[in-house]
Amino acid sequence: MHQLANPNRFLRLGRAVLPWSASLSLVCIGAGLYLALFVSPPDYQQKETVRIMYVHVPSAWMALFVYTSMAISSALSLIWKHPLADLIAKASAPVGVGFTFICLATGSLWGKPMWGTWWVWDARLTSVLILFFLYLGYIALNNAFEDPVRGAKASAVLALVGAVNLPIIKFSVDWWNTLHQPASVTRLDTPAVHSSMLWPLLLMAFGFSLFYLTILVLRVRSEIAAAKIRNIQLAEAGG
Amino acid sequence: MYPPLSGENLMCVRGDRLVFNGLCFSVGAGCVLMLTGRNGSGKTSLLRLMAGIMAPAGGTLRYYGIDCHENPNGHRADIHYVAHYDAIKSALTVRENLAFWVELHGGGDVDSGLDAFGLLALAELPAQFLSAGQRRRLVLARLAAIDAGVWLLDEPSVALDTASLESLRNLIVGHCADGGAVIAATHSDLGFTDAVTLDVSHFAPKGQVAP
Amino acid sequence: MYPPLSGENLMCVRGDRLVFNGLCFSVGAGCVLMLTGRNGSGKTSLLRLMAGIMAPAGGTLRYYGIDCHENPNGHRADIHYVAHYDAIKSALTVRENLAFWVELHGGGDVDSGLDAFGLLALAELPAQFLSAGQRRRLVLARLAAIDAGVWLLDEPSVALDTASLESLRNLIVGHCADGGAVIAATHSDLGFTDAVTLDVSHFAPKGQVAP
Amino acid sequence: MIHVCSHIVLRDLRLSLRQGLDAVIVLMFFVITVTLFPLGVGPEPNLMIRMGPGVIWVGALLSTMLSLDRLFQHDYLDGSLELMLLSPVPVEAMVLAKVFAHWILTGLPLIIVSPLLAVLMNMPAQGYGVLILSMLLGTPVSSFIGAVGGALTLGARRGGVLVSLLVLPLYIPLLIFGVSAVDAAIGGLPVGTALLFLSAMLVAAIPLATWATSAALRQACE
Amino acid sequence: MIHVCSHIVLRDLRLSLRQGLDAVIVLMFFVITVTLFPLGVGPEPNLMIRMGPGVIWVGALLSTMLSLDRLFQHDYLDGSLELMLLSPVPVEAMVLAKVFAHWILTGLPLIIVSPLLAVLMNMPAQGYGVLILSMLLGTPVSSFIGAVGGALTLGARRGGVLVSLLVLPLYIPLLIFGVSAVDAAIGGLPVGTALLFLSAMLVAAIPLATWATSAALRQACE
Ligand code: HEM
Ligand SMILES: Nc1ncnc2c1ncn2[C@@H]1O[C@H](COP(=O)(O)OP(=O)(O)OP(=O)(O)O)[C@@H](O)[C@H]1O
Ligand SMILES: Nc1ncnc2c1ncn2[C@@H]1O[C@H](COP(=O)(O)OP(=O)(O)OP(=O)(O)O)[C@@H](O)[C@H]1O
Ligand SMILES: [Mg+2]
Ligand SMILES: [Mg+2]
Repeated sequence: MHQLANPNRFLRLGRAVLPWSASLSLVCIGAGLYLALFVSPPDYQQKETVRIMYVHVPSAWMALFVYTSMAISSALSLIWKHPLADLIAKASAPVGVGFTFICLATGSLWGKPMWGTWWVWDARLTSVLILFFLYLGYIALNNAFEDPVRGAKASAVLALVGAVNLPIIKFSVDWWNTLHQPASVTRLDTPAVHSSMLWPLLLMAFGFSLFYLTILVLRVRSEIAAAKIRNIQLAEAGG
Repeated sequence: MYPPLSGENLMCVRGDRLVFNGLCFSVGAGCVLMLTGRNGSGKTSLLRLMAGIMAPAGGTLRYYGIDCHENPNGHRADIHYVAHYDAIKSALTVRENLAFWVELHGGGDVDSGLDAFGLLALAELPAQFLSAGQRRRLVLARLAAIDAGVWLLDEPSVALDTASLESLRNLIVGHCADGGAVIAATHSDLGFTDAVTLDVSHFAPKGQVAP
Repeated sequence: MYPPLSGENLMCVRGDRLVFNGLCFSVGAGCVLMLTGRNGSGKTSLLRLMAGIMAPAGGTLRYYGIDCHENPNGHRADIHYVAHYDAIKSALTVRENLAFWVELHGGGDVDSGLDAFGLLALAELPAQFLSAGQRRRLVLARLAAIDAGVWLLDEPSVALDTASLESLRNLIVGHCADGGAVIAATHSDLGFTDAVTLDVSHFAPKGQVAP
Repeated sequence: MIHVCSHIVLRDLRLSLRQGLDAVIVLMFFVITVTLFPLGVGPEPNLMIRMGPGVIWVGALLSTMLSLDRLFQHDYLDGSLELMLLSPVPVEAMVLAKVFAHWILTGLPLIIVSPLLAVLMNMPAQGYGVLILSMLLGTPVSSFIGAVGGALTLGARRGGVLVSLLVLPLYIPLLIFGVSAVDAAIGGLPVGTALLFLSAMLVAAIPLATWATSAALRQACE
Repeated sequence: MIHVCSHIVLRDLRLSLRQGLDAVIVLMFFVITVTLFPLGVGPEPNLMIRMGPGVIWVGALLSTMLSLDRLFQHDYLDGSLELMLLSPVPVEAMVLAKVFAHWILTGLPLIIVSPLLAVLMNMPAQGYGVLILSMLLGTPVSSFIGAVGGALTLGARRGGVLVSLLVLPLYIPLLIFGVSAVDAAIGGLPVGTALLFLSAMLVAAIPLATWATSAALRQACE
């Protein structure tokens, strides 16, 4: 029980945040999709297929973002043994897998018309695939121990090791000459995308982030509940 | 003058359940402390805390008055932990098995270790051919071969025949005479009439059904 | 009227060394036979012979007068062998662990087995969380859950606290009262004053260095 | 008898389901090894088509092999196996039950995902049916052969690698016929003979492997 | 310190030599997996040349992976690991020693036989030097990465397969650069960059993997 002291504070916070994040994310994603599919102009060379971008790119960003937050909270849990950090990292993983998968799927859907093939083994694509495997490995390792505490610790180390992959994904397009196109929005200087394309993109990205937040709150909540139940059971089981 | 090992209201959590709480103890130089208590009361857990394998969930463990949390190494280097398991490599001979641990602790006397439990005759036998008690004796031989101040023994007498039990007893007596400290968890008494006993069961959290 | 289990000058060879030779024994219904002897004298080996796990290098083992070599199955089906090791799956709960063996022996009473060693409280706990003694109790629970005529116990009392030791003793007494036979190898006496004891060391080959 | 066997099967299934994403992990190994090859060899589509069936079959056999320790090793180490042999249940029945459980946990999932990998290897459409069929025949054989290897290497140190050493050569015929069947299907040739050989191997493996495994288990617990 | 480490290395070497030609078994696994491919894919010479480097590298990585249980698993199960952590020797030193021993027992033999397999795959002469060089750089990395995986999965269910799941993705870069180096050499292109990347990975792996492994080992013995 003593471990659950400050998760309780989280629960209170979560209860306050949840309705807002949930509704807002729906609104953003809805608006973003609308702008993306009906308002924004088709690309002069990519034609309508460019609309895939509005799902592909934000999910790609999320794939990276979620892993980053997962790695950070893993570090926190290892250094300060903060029980909440474990739960957050654990709760993030499935979301990350989801976004990574969407990124891969939309990417290869896009690749068919653009590159004439579903899949090419270039640096960007491969590194994202590795990210996908890393997420899966994290989840597998986290569930591989009877003792949940050990699972959390072990997978935290894995998350940190895997963080090496993030810069590779991000800069693969610059380091190697790949089919995949380099960053045009997330550049340090001004974005090289017209605002009519930029807005839906950002809306989607924002909506996805809020979605992530929502799922996070929900899952951490259920994790805490599960921990409570486990404690009660063990206490009943006695010495 | 601080005791070699002492603990102030130690708390132990295994998995995520509380095993014992508020446990205090102190073992002076030349003393034997017997840990008793029903199965699952936390003797092994306590020994693992003392060995510094697990960190206590609460309370402090002191080695000659210094908090072990502050310098884990000083305290580790001076400890022998004899566990339920025997870290024996069946591919190596009896001597090689012991010799490795001696090397790892930076020196010691292999032969006297083997001799202390009458293993010299078996020294060149691959450890896989040892019987339960012979294995146990090989584990205990570390005590005689490598000198450390604090001995943590988890049911050391298991599978020992009367002769070996006698030599173990002598070893402990000798160690105490040299000002060492011994903490042994056991169900069958080892026959140290003057030893202090600590019943771990007393520190079980309140209102827990006995298993 | 034949004894449940008897052997005529049994010989045992482990690896390539002779462990014992010309060993004769006989356990009548309702009797307890204690195997003693120094480490490595061959108690475990003898029990494994009796269980039919190893074939004797010489001599014959008889189950109710019939040579076990002729019908191994009849004799196997009626035996409990409690070894040094515990065949416990840490992923399964305590109850599931016991239940599996019950099923395998075609029936028995799981609950009474757990109850006999006060494990009902732990029944739903994954076995991995058990302490050394709790594991041992789970192994012994088989004796109470599944009924077999002949019990072969290899140091059954290891790691048991006094309470569990008492229940083991009662179990054995009850078993003997029902006309069962018990053969136990042990170093610490289980307190059966009327039990026959057999010192395996006597049958060690002549002129062998004591290990 | 059947009743008891079902209990052994259930226990193995439960054990591995308890053990988290057990079957899933083998699957992932399958997927990863197969994806390794395009990475290694370089992904020209036509080259991939040529390699596809071979790589998928090799991956399947390797992952079956990796999962063999689940069969007897654990039960041997913690002594369960010895007690099972002491139980009234005949060894052969036990072996059949355990191999069956192993196949459910390994072979079946492999069969289910192999079409996806075939897509990844952009295999022509006419190949799929035969691929699945050949694996339906082949994976049980690989489980049986694996059982023999696993039982023989009990108690041997380095079991894991030794098993693969014993088992892989025996897998070669499986590989050859499995692949040739799929290749034939892709090439529009008759697939009958190859599948026939696979079925023959299955029929032969069941009694032979059961006997050999039982014998090996008895020895291991001497 | 060095002295003690040498003792750990010696012990591991002795253990595996006692345990029946341990290294040899891994080696044979390597050879068999590599030879499986011509069987699976069908041995057209030009196809083989294309596949050669990739298959050899994949085989090497798979056999390294299979041999990982030797690293910590046994010591963990029999409690040696715990006692080692209790000993005055710092964990990091122990990890380095054990990884080094593992490389001597696995990486080195692989490097030695790989030219033979290259012949089998009729690789052009100019490839050999770079193949060996790339493996000299790559195999230690794979041992280090493997150490992390092995340590993390101590006490986990299905350790064996789980390790591969964790380790193989991290092997992918190794594979890509290793193969591209050899391919470049065969094609007569400059091999500098690929080898540079491999060396960079080695430099990065040593501290990172040592830290991660030590942390994981400490956790395992909590
Ligand atoms: C499965 C295949 C693909 C994967 C795994 C993938 C992965 C990624 C990733 C990880 C990002 C984020 C990069 C960053 O944050 O800087 C990204 C961005 C992007 N991808 Fe893809 N991609 C794939 C296919 C494609 C295809 C076929 C196209 C179109 C030709 C494409 C166009 C883009 C664009 C325009 C961006 C935004 C770059 C920026 O502005 O930052 N991607 N992709
Ligand atoms: N696998 C083996 N190969 C060769 N010799 C063995 C093997 N196992 C045991 N031995 C030898 O057989 C002898 C008898 O072993 P056993 O385990 O039966 O002794 P024990 O009476 O049970 O001893 P303990 O009281 O220590 O359990 C021992 O001296 C041992 O060295
Ligand atoms: N890995 C674990 N996870 C959770 N709980 C555990 C774990 N190991 C042990 N326990 C619990 O901790 C308690 C103490 O275990 P411990 O082994 O210290 O008891 P013990 O006093 O040594 O018992 P015994 O006399 O049987 O050896 C037991 O009730 C056990 O259920
Ligand atoms: Mg204990
Ligand atoms: Mg014995």
